[in-house]
Amino acid sequence: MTDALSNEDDLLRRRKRVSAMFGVLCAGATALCLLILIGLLATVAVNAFDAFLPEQTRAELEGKSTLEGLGARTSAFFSAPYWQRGWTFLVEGPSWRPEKAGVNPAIFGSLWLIGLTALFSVPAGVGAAVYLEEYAAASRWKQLVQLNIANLAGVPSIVYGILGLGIFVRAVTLQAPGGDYLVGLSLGRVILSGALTLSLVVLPIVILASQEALRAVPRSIRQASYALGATKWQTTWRQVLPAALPGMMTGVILAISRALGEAAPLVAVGAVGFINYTPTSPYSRFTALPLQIFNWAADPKPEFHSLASAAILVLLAVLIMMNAAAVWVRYHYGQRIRW
Amino acid sequence: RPAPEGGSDAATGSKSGSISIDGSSTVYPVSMAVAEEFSDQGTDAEVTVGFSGTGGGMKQFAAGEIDICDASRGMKPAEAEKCKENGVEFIELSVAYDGLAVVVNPDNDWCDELTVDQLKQMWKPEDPAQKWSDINPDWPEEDLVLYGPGTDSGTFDYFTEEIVGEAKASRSDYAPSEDDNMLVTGVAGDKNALGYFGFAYYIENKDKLKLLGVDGGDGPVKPSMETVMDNTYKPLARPLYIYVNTASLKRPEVAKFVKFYMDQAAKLSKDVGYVPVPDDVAAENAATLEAALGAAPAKAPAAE
Amino acid sequence: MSSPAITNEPAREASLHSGGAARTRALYEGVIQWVLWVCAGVSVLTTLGIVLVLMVESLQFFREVSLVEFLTSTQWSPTFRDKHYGILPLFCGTLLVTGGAILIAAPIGLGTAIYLSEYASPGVRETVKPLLEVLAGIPSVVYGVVAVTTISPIIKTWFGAQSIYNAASASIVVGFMILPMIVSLSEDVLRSVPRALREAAFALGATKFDVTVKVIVPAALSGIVASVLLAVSRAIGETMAVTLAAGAQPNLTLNPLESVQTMTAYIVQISSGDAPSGSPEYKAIFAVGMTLFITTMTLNVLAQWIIRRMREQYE
Amino acid sequence: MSIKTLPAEQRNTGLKPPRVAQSRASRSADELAASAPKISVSSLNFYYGSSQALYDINLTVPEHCVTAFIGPSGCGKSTFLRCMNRMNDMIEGTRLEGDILLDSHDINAARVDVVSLRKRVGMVFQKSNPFPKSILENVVYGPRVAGERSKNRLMEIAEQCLERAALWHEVKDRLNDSALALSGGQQQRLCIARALATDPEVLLMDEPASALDPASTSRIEDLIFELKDRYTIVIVTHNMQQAARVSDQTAFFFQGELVEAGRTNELFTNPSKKQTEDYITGRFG
Amino acid sequence: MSIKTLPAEQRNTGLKPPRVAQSRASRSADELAASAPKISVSSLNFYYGSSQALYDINLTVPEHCVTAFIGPSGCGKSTFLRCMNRMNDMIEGTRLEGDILLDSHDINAARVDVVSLRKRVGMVFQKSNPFPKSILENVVYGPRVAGERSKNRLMEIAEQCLERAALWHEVKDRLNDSALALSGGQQQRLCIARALATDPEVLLMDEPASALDPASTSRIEDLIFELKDRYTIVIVTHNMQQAARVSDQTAFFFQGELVEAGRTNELFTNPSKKQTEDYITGRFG
Ligand SMILES: Nc1ncnc2c1ncn2[C@@H]1O[C@H](COP(=O)(O)OP(=O)(O)OP(=O)(O)O)[C@@H](O)[C@H]1O
Ligand SMILES: Nc1ncnc2c1ncn2[C@@H]1O[C@H](COP(=O)(O)OP(=O)(O)OP(=O)(O)O)[C@@H](O)[C@H]1O
Ligand SMILES: [Mg+2]
Ligand SMILES: [Mg+2]
Ligand SMILES: O=P([O-])([O-])[O-]
Repeated sequence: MTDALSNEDDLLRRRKRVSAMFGVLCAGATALCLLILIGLLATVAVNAFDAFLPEQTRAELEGKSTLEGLGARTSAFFSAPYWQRGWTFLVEGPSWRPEKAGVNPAIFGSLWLIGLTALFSVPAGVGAAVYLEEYAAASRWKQLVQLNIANLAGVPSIVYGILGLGIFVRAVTLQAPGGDYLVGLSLGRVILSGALTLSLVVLPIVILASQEALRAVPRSIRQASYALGATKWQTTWRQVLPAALPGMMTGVILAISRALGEAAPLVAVGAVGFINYTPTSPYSRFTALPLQIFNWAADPKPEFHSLASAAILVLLAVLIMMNAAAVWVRYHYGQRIRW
Repeated sequence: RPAPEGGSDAATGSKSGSISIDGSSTVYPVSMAVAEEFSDQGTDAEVTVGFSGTGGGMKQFAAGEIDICDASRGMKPAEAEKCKENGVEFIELSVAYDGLAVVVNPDNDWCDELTVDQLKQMWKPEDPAQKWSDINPDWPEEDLVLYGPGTDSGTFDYFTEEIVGEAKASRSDYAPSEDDNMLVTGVAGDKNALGYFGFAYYIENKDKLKLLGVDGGDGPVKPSMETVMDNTYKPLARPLYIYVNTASLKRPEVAKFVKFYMDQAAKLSKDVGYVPVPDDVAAENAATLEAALGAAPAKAPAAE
Repeated sequence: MSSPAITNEPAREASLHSGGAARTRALYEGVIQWVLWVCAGVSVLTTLGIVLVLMVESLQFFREVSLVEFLTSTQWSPTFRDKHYGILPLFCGTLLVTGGAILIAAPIGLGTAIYLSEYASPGVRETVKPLLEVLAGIPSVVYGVVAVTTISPIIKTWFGAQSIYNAASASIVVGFMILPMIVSLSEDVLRSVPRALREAAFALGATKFDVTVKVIVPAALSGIVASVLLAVSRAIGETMAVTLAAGAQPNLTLNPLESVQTMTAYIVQISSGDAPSGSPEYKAIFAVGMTLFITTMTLNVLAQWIIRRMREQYE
Repeated sequence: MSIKTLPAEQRNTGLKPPRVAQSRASRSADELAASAPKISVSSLNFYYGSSQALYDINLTVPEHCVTAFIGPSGCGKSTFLRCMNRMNDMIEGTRLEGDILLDSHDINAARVDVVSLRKRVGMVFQKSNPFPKSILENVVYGPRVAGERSKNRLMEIAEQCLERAALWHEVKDRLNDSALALSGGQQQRLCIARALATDPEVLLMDEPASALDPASTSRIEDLIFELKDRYTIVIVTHNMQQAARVSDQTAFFFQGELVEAGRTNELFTNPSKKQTEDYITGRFG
Repeated sequence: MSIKTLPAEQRNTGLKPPRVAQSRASRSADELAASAPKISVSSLNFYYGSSQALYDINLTVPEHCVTAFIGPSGCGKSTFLRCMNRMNDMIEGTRLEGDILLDSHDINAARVDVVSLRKRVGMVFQKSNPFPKSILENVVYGPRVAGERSKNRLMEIAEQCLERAALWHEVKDRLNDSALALSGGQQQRLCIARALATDPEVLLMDEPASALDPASTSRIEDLIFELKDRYTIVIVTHNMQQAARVSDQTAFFFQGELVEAGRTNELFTNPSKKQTEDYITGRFG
């Protein structure tokens, strides 16, 4: 028998090499992901940097290479005008003058949208997932619903936009034998319509992620609860849902991210580009950050391209703040449960 | 059936103290600039400007959901029909011209101008030129790499109409993009490339592109504010329009806004990179508007 | 020994099914079940709505264009004068972009998920995962621009792509975009595999590779497949990045270096473009949408069948 | 090895003489016969999918008695136990034939409320399955879902039940720690405490002492004795001495069949079936 | 209740007289002393986060002997066992001080490869943990990851190990069924078979017979006896008779401390510490 723990046969050495290589590959994949992220963020940040440069610095930079301009940029960065412009960017509305344009209505529009979207889609999504995983008996019907949901995830968001236009913004008249029926909410081109439409877009993500999280809860936990005289709902509410919470949070995070970055369906349900007031209720007309970004990015003027990058940073900041809460929940609960 | 759509009309479009504009993304910058200046004048009206495309805007306009529709082309008969069906009456005002620039890579040292016919050879659907040398034997025998806007844009329609002679008649083996900045990137990155897009995109990327003169029969002319305005840059300058619902026009804030639009259009369209309409067109606009405003109050009861 | 736990109990229910308490409880549970059922019903209603919208309009489309042409013609040019309505080029475009994106994102995403769940320390995991989720929130126009300005030139010089718009660069950026979906969801399911299973495998002298590949991943398979499916769906549904990166030229090709148009890109192009509603090219978006819907449905049926066959349920 | 011959009894009586002397009396034959049947099972067949796990079981579980199930591993004890509170409902593809009456009500009838049933018929599982929550949360879960709100009352219940399950002094300082950080035996006792807290009429215990040391085992056995005046208890055990010590009635299962059931004393001293005899004397397999 | 006084020994010897007569000889004191130390532990302290679970443990596990760990529930037996193949590495926040030498190599040294270590030091867990795969897959998992490809060889190993774990005849017709559809005791035996299949030098068994009926228990004990000529075995058990029957050396743990370790015969007949005596005679707690 072998005497030293490090003395090993060839096969074992090979297996360990495979394992080590596998670890390196996985770590490499992670590094690659991070690299992509950093690359993207850096690109955006660098582009955004020029957004707030004062007129005169801009003029100075004309025709200089990046390196030459570094000094001027740095000094501009540490001067008050740069930050004043940064502030006006946050509190002003859109403008055709790049030095004046801001994202205030877009920020509020987006906040309203994702707030309401989360409000609609999370309970509905988790509810549907609970129904499918805990309540519905295995049946054709369940299979059908399941298939349905997986399918919905693949429907392009613009189609939801068309649907939202039909049933939330307007209403469709259905001709039936007993008379004509008006199907839809006729809400008009308002935030609420947008949020409802986005809710439909992200619902499959919430449902599917929640289902997986529920499935991962060991059956013995449910058995233990039932055996203690808990009802189905008590078992679900007190044991299964808390245990599945971290996984569900992932779904919620991804859903919010998606809702925040989505533009196409919003255009369809009537989001606008310019709005001269800050939306104050779900019944306001609205614009949203991604729309602003798209529009600026497509503008001929390069100054607007920097503004688009700055708006992306704002969007990411909003996203990160929204995610922080969810991440905290996931971390907090994820820590405690190690089956 | 218009009934439900009319219902939403009440919810948004006709709300007192609000003006809603939607439609062409090409006209959007002008309308937005006007709206912004208008707001800065101190008004309570809530103004919104969207950019869901000329087609999308027309759909809403015909349904009476918006007050003003931006358009990068004239209204189509089918759309006019829809308006009529829904009892939407309107006036058409042309607010600016968009010169289409034909550009090549700055490294292209053989080509400085093209005739309409040569352009047609390049872009026609049947048997188009494949090499630069197919156009002019003196030019290099290099692939002709073409860039153009998305095939569902007003620019595409206009270009094909003027160059090939029929809207949407175009070769299809070119690289289309929905974002004109991408076209700039494309032409700027390929020596053998040629592309066309809005003049404003050329202005902002002068150093990366080479502008070609177009010979519409009276010798080659390069697009510029002047050549477009005095109508010497032919035929690639297209008019941009706004359509105003006459029923909306009876609302004071809309009337005020449209008047303001006409006053400011010249200055602001220039600022955002388009060309102001010539004086005679401006006068025509004024007359149309005047007539509509005069008629509006009388028409009002009928429209409701 | 008297027990307070017992003496304070209310009178026991006489039989198993009578008694007010049980009835109230059953009612309460019933209401909850009903509410949950409604939640699940929302998705069904949505589908119904979508199918209805797509059906009604595509029926009109097919009144003008024959189904045979739609399915067999190799040209898609509704926005040109010479109109052809062959879905194949768009279908191929979607296939190319989505397939490529998955080929890129699935291995990288899974590798990352495995690294985070099996190798990384909790600190690393809890930092990296939310960071990567930021990728999901970057609006797709950014990806589109990056594709055209950064990735395309590389592909052009290395692989000799003709156009700066090509399916490959679209695949790559869409791949990046769906990474967080695969990483986050897979990592969750990997980590919820009970520790006892890991211990069992390690105690048998398995290497981390053996444990991961032969125990953890199979046990988490259904969740992993679900995450990949969700990512595929996102890739299929993604539009803006694709329109910018792949161009908007419907080519019947499986060469990733060529420019293509996807089904969704066409839908966006038309629905935010110039075409007046009622024109055949406008109605075509519904036929395309229908095709897309049927395609994803087929894919999903297939995937569910696979999951059912391969699933390992712990406990 | 002297320990080998140290009889189990001796150890136990040595432990707590007074208690044992008072309560360690199993029911007499008369008492057993007089006991009302709490659960009666007739012609029970049970299937996992296509494979049958129980064959035509007929058994009466008398009230206020301890019934022990013994038999070789895999013979169907757990399966049978799980039938009695319909836990097998949760396993897909199972099928049950025959009747199980609790206080003469069929528990498998359509309109039976399983929640009430399981409240009345508690269970301790073979593999301990604590919730991934704190120790305290685990114990008070039953009362809590039954509607108990008062913090004091819950604490009281927790202390009492943990005390009875012989776990209190080990965990009293760490009630808020995760139950998953307990040792195997501690988890098992926690699960017993948790079941006690719901105060069921019938308590099904699947090898409640399998992971326990003799002292804890003995405490659990004492508990069973203590409880049987008020509860009806069914216990699965592999330890025949334990069956002999705690139960009034013993049922011997073999390959899915109930070979023999009867008063514990009789079954052990005078089994009527050859199989039983072989099993209890170890001349088996 | 006559059974109560039926000594466990008697049952067992009754079962398979020839085998027992041959092999059921525990090592003599001399033999034990002569055995090379397979594992030596010195000054071991172990912490779960801030709470210490093991205090200054010093113990030698002699080669080709069976060492039994006994002690009340929660005293640290499993924790100690898990230290010996570094299973505790997997629990976050644990910390170990002191040395554990396997064949005089420190297993906690930086360059030690845990895979090789665990291959050499196999383990059967307290709570059975079969993979959610088929029975066959479970058993052959170890050999398979170790590189064994041949189907025949794997089948052979599976049969042999299942046979030894006394499970073969129960599962031979359903080798491709899920291991999770086995009864509790069957799962436990499956886990034993699975551990045997990797053919380790040291086998750590945490209550391998807790869910087993006497017959299976006895088969497992036979197995342990049979194995000890080739392996070194450490077994945690709550059953003192079992410890006495199978082990050569016994270690008694109490509240995280190793109170006493020594030749099994001696420890049981003549414990040197009061605590040990109290525990083994049941005068404890
Ligand atoms: N993961 C853990 N985290 C924190 N404390 C733990 C953990 N596992 C065990 N403990 C504690 O460490 C002590 C020793 O536990 P261990 O599992 O070693 O006991 P044991 O002797 O095996 O008991 P048993 O016979 O009940 O299995 C116990 O007090 C237990 O509560
Ligand atoms: N979920 C299941 N699916 C299919 N067969 C099962 C399932 N659970 C148990 N069985 C089988 O049914 C039979 C009876 O199992 P059961 O768990 O009732 O045994 P048991 O008497 O409790 O044994 P043990 O003492 O080992 O726990 C066994 O052959 C077992 O393999
Ligand atoms: Mg069992
Ligand atoms: Mg233990
Ligand atoms: O948005 P357009 O209609 O001008 O292309």
